[in-house]
Amino acid sequence: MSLAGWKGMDDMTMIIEMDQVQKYYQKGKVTIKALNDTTLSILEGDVLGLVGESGSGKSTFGKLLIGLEHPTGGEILYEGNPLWKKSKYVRRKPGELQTVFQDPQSSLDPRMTIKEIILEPLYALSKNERKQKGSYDHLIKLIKRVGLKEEYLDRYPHEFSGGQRQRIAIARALITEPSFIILDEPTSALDVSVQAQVLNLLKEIKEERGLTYLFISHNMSVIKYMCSKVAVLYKGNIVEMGETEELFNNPQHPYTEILLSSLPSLIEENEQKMKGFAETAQSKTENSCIFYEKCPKRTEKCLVGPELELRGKDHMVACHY
Amino acid sequence: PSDDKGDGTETADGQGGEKEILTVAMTADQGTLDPAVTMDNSAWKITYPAYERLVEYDGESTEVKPGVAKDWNVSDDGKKWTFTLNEGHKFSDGTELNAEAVKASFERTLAIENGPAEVYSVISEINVESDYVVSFELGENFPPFLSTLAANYGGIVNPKVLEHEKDGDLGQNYLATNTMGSGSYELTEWKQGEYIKLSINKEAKVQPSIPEVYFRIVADGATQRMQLEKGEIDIAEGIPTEQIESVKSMEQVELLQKPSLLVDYVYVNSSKGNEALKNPKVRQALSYGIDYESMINVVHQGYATPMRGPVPDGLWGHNPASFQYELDINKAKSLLEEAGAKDLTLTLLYSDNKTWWETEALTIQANLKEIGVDVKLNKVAYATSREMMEKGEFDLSLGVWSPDFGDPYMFMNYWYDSENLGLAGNRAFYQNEEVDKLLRQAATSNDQEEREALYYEIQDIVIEEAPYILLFQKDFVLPVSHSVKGFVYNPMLEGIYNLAEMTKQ
Amino acid sequence: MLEIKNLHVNFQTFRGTIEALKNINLTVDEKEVVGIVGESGSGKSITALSILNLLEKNADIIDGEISYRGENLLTLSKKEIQTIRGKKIAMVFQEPMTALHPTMKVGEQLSEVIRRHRVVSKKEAKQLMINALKDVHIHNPEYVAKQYPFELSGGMRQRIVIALAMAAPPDLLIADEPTTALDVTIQHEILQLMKELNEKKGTSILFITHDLGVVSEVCDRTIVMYAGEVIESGVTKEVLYAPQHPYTKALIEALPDGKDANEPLKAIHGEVPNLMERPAGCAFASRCQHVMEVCKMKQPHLTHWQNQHDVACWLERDG
Amino acid sequence: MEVQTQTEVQQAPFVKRSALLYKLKKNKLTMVGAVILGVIILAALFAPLLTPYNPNVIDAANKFQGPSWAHWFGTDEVGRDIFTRILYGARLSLGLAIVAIVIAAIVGLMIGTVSGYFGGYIDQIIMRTMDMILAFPTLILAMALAAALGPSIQNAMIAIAFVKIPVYVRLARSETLSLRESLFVKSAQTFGIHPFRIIRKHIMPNSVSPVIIQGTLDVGDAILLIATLGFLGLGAQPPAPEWGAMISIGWKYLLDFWWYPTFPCLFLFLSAGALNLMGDGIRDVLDPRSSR
Amino acid sequence: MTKMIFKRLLLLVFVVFGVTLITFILSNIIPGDPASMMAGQRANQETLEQVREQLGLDQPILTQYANYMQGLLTGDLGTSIRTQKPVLDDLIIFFPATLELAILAFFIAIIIGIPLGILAAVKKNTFWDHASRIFTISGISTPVFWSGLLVIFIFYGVLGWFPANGRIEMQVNPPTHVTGLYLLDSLLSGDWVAFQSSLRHILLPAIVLSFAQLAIITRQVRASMLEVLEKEYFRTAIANGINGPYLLIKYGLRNALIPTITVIGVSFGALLGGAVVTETVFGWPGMGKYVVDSIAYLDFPAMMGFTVFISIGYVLINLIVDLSYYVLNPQIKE
Ligand SMILES: Nc1ncnc2c1ncn2[C@@H]1O[C@H](COP(=O)(O)OP(=O)(O)OP(=O)(O)O)[C@@H](O)[C@H]1O
Ligand SMILES: Nc1ncnc2c1ncn2[C@@H]1O[C@H](COP(=O)(O)OP(=O)(O)OP(=O)(O)O)[C@@H](O)[C@H]1O
Ligand SMILES: [Mg+2]
Ligand SMILES: [Mg+2]
Ligand code: NI
Repeated sequence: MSLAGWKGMDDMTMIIEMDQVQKYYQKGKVTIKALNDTTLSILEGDVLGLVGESGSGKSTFGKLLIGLEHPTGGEILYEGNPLWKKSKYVRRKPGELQTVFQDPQSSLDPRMTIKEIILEPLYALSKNERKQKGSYDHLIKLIKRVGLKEEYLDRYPHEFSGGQRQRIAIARALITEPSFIILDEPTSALDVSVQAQVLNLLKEIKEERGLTYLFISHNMSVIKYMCSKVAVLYKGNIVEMGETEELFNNPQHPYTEILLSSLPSLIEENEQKMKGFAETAQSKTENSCIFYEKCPKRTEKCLVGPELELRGKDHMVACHY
Repeated sequence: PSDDKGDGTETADGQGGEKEILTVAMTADQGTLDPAVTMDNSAWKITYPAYERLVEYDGESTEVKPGVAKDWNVSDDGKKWTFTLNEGHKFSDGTELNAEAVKASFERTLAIENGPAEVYSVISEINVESDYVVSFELGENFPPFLSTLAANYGGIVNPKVLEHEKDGDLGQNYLATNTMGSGSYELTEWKQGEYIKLSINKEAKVQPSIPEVYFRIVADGATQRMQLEKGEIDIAEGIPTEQIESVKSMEQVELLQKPSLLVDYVYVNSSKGNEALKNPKVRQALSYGIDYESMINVVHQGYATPMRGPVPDGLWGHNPASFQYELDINKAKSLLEEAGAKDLTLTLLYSDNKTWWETEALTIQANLKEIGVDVKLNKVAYATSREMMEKGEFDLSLGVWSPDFGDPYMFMNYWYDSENLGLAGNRAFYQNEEVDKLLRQAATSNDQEEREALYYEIQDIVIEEAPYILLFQKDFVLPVSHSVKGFVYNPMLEGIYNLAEMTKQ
Repeated sequence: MLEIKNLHVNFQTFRGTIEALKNINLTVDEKEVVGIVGESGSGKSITALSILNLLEKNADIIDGEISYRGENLLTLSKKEIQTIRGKKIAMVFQEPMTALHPTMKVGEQLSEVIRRHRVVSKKEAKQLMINALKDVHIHNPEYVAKQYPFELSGGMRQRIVIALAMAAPPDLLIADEPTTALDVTIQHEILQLMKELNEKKGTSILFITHDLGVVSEVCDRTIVMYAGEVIESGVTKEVLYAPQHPYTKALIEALPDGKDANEPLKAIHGEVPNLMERPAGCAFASRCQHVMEVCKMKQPHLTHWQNQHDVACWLERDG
Repeated sequence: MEVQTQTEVQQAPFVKRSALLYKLKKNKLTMVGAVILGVIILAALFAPLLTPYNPNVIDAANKFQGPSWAHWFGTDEVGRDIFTRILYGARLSLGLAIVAIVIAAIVGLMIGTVSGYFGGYIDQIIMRTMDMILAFPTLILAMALAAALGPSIQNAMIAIAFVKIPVYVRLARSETLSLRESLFVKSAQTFGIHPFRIIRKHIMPNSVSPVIIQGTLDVGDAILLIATLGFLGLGAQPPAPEWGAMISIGWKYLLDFWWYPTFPCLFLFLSAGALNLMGDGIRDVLDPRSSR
Repeated sequence: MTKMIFKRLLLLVFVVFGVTLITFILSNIIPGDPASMMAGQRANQETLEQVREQLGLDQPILTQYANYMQGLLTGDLGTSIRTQKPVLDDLIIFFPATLELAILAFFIAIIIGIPLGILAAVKKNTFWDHASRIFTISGISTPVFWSGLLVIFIFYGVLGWFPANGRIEMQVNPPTHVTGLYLLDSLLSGDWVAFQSSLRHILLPAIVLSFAQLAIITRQVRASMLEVLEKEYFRTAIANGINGPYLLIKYGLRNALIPTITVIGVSFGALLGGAVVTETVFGWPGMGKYVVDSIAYLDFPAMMGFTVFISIGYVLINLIVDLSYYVLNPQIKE
């Protein structure tokens, strides 16, 4: 496989490079391939959107980057250095890489107040930095920006609504002023207004400080709005990736097409337009295309899986058609 | 099996009422039962009726009477003892008890080299004169020898014990949990931690009337009391004196009370302890400082007898005319002053080995405070206290003493001879050359009258010198059911039952 | 079928009393799908939880009535309400990870709930459980049934929570943001499933979401909540395409759909009022673009505007 | 965001602490427990004012007196006033036991969380060592300690704390094993927080509940242990008044002089109960969910 | 999992080795000379020397230890100084009695303690909660000698329902020896009389012994249950119509069990060696008394043998406890 298209821009530094990364879960005799031979890179300043079916390995992808799971195979480089050395995670400079977890409730310590929770990541930093970033003004400003209020600071997580907890998690990720943030469905629990607020905030910060995001979401409009590049995952495999514009306007993979068409939107009434999966499922074989089972366009040829290949500028697709 | 109807009183392990069974409650299980090994008085209650000895204590007295031996004589120099045996004594397996068996038994004891061997270390040779005549050659004159033969370790063991020998242990392992004697009873069942059962030895010369005797282990005194009241047990050994009052009120129970030879005393460390204690005046002052009367009341609810000299009442050699210290605070104070012992602080060592020691220690502390002596209590684990006694690391220490055989030697020579410093007996670390000389003289004479006179003389000296505070002779108190008859208490055989002569109604 | 009248819920905290719900009135009719939308923290989940009497311990229902088919749920005994839970009224919880028993296999959890509500043997329950998993588009249901929640992705857990709630199937399904973690294709399938349930089995659905797209897809009627109050309600089409309350309007404008990526989204400026000290007038007044004097003084009540469309706003409107 | 140098935000804000106090006060049962314990402690402190007797002076003439106006709880086998001895004994028994258990619980909590959190060799070594401590007969350990450190009350306390540690280690560890897998701990790890801070801030507060419960239950046991050690010469030497010793000497007299063991038992029960109430209360207060 | 069990069993050797070594050293620190205990009340210097030599106490301590370990490898625990019998024989006699008592006591404690704990949690701060608190606290804070004696007084002395002492009626033959546990053995051999008799004997001591454990179990279950009752998934279960015992046990107790099982494991081991007082009060022929006597006597071989037994017991029990963690919370990794 060639990465030519993605490596093309020499003038930009690569934050993440993944080469043939796999993550398998072994359970008894069954192996779950949560992530299969994934190769991609994230450039500094990119906002890479990760979309895909539920259970397709998006969160796993993020977990590998922050050291919560170690890869079964392959190599991940962070700014040119391997992230994993012999299944030991090499921590980057503290506070540089932050995450917003998909599951905000359980990622908040139930016995800490919101203030303690938000300030917690600072304890990985030097004392000086902690003083600066943990100053009261700074904190207040931050929580206001994510739409929280000062009086919430002394409350405990269980006293909040789902959306409020999500915002706490976001504030916590932002407090160290990281350069790379993994956002796992950061706005799924937010109402549109707060979502707008948070998305604006993320965008602003990115602009201000040239941040890089890995943005996991299933909301295509949000992806379209936020991301510069998009990768589509299906059952642990990247089936398509490219610049956002290009991908949205010219989806090549049948799964991407279905994804884009099933977007419920109240702007266009698009019920009828929606493209569906194949009427009948066909069980796939060892070598077949990963999407063979449900692909509306499958043919004989698809019984031998396609490779990810370059189609047009920076646009890669794994499909024979 | 008893009936299990659960209808109340009789369902509990009730065999107390039954005629054929005597049940004795004892507080602890036994260790080894091998007469050649055990030095533990409490084991004797099992072994004593299971074995016979050449001579036996006579009824309630500490003198001996013929046992297996029908008569005996001693050479003039006291070094050769010759015994003529009764015929017809048989071990439980039918083997005859003859001179060979006696020789084998004592030689076994000596070979095992344990505590009992030490008692018999004077024996240099044992000879079989004829089938029923056996003689002992002693290394030196040892008048109490006869007395030692009546003790438990004089029990004659079936020579067949060697059939049970393992790894050259001379059958020790087997005899630890079995009996092989010619006594009226033999051990037929031992449930560790629960009970020991004796049944009649069919071969025994004297056939007793109670077919089965159970020694049950009931550690808790209060439980024994309840069981006694319900008639579940016939004899309760473990009821502490504080609870005795309540037993008195039980109708079906008789309370035996006799002075025992168990002496309770305080060792005053006369050479290794506090400097001041080296002065006899200080020691006398301490003896004057104790309120003996109230001590007996507080510690034993009155079930004890004041002492008169170191040899207790009931043993020959006891001198009823001896001087006994009594509480005299002024005298004590002036003695202390004379000795120049001001602000004296002494440690009092004791352990939890005897339940009443705590009270005793507290009382002594309070008593001596009155005469201006500060007593620091030092309670330690029993094993530790033994080590400290051996090394003399104390000022005062509580202790009890009881004789193994019926001779004042047990008290006088052990307590006062400077050869026996430490655990061996002279626990006051008392050294007096004259006393040593007299003691040794008394120990080698075969003339009992002469010996008694010598012991009287020595007693006067040591009472004056006061290396021990002689507190009291504990009474032997035993609740026995009215249904049990014929029990005779011998002070030398405390805790041992003359089962062969006892009956039950 | 379900009627909430005048519901007030307070939370006692040591800082003071939080008035989380104030004067909530809403109805769900037989076979109806009602959507609740509103800002995060506006009391949507609290409303749902009060229906099943599952509020946190520090909550007080100080006033109001929740009647289900004529029975007031708030006065039922513990036993009586338990016969309603799951069987008559079921609920999909907002946060799927914490809503599942962490140390029990998901299949087991699901079969047990099925057995609670249908008279079936263990074996049948297992089959039903597999089918239910298939219904919510879990690939390889036999396998997933044997997994623990922590081994599943967020979306999978959420679908299991949905399957749990639909096990009975209930007469009324309260779905609290049931599709937040689902990708669009599966979301679509799940919504279809719910619609089917609604159409075939006549299950009414109270659908809590903030995704206006979803609302437009499935809901017959929509209720908009703000700061613990209902501020607008009506037929979905009307509410979404002809919103009357400034807050509803602002919500719709905040959507990123089709927005230019270079332009900031139109978030509503300002913040939700402190629920401990509610303002005297309209709760939205401080953020409203059309604020008037009266808004700050007096609270507007939900008043009928036109065919089933109610609004709580002082603004003049035609019709 | 621009950075301002400002005073750092306080980690344990005043509000939080006063909230705890508030909750403690609102928890009636805790207050009941605190009052009972407080009364016992005050009575112990002011014992000389409350009773005319000396706890150690014996009065043989008055032994085994039943409860009366002169002797509220009767007298013991050498005529000392039991009420007086209970009051004076509280200083020793209750004080020592509580301190020993607090030490054991804190040390156990620390070791257990560290062991559970790091796992691997550290865990194996620590846990096998704990197995060893557990397997020792307490008596041997106490006797040896007495010999090695010399007999004193402090050493008795150390001995008790020492033998009690493994329980807390195991308890804390068992909770830690689960907590270690929880997302909030994992997220703290991703921040790069130092493991000891994670243990201190996230693991400990969340695993402390069973430790507190066990601790409040252990105090009674510790009081009796002190007595056992006393008998072996380690710890308080007679005639120092001490509850455990009073009970274990007095129990033999239960049938005849019931008051002797019963009143010390009653006080043991009261203190254990009060501590337990407080323990439950503290557990409640530490749990942010139980806001009332 | 198997690998882990195997590893732990290997470590068992290490633990036993460590425990024996430390016991050995400690018991040598303790002042007191076993020879002086054995040689009789009034042993003189000479006899002491002799006995010391006999016991091998005159050798350097490390040699003594090496000898001991050598014996241990062949299953020889040495000969008790006090009882003069092989330690292994003694322990085999006393161990089953203690084990039986401990197991039954635990059974009782668990059967009563767990439901009581759940009840107290569910009915927090109500009459039931307070009643269970008073009951359990009085259980743990009344020393066994006090409660034991009282129980004997009432049930034996006054009512006469149960025997006061022993393991089985003296006239009843103990059941055929299989496990050494009378209750089990008599059931196995169908010996109804022996079963009844031993049940009547064991009941009182087991109940008294269970008091302390009962309190711990109840309080721990209550505390952990309170935590679980607040969890979201518990609420979900209720909302889904789960109720009754199934809810409380499968959803509640199961997740509240880890700390409870932990204390059970620790105290079960402690019980095996620590039931001394109960055994004394009820004249139960178990190991506790044997050990305390041995310690008082400085009977090294007996102390060591006991320690070996107990440490093996501890390691095995705690191994089971540790394994239960993985079952109770599958998320815990090895
Ligand atoms: N236990 C509690 N104690 C105190 N306040 C609480 C508690 N639970 C919820 N609240 C408050 O009640 C308000 C309403 O919460 P609710 O969960 O209903 O919001 P929601 O509309 O569901 O929001 P979201 O869309 O974010 O889930 C919030 O402001 C929240 O902070
Ligand atoms: N600890 C684990 N053990 C076994 N399988 C796991 C584990 N964690 C995740 N998986 C499996 O890995 C796959 C990918 O999970 P992941 O959480 O990455 O999905 P996702 O793309 O984030 O989905 P969603 O959008 O639903 O959150 C799933 O099939 C899941 O079952
Ligand atoms: Mg995910
Ligand atoms: Mg909500
Ligand atoms: Ni290529």
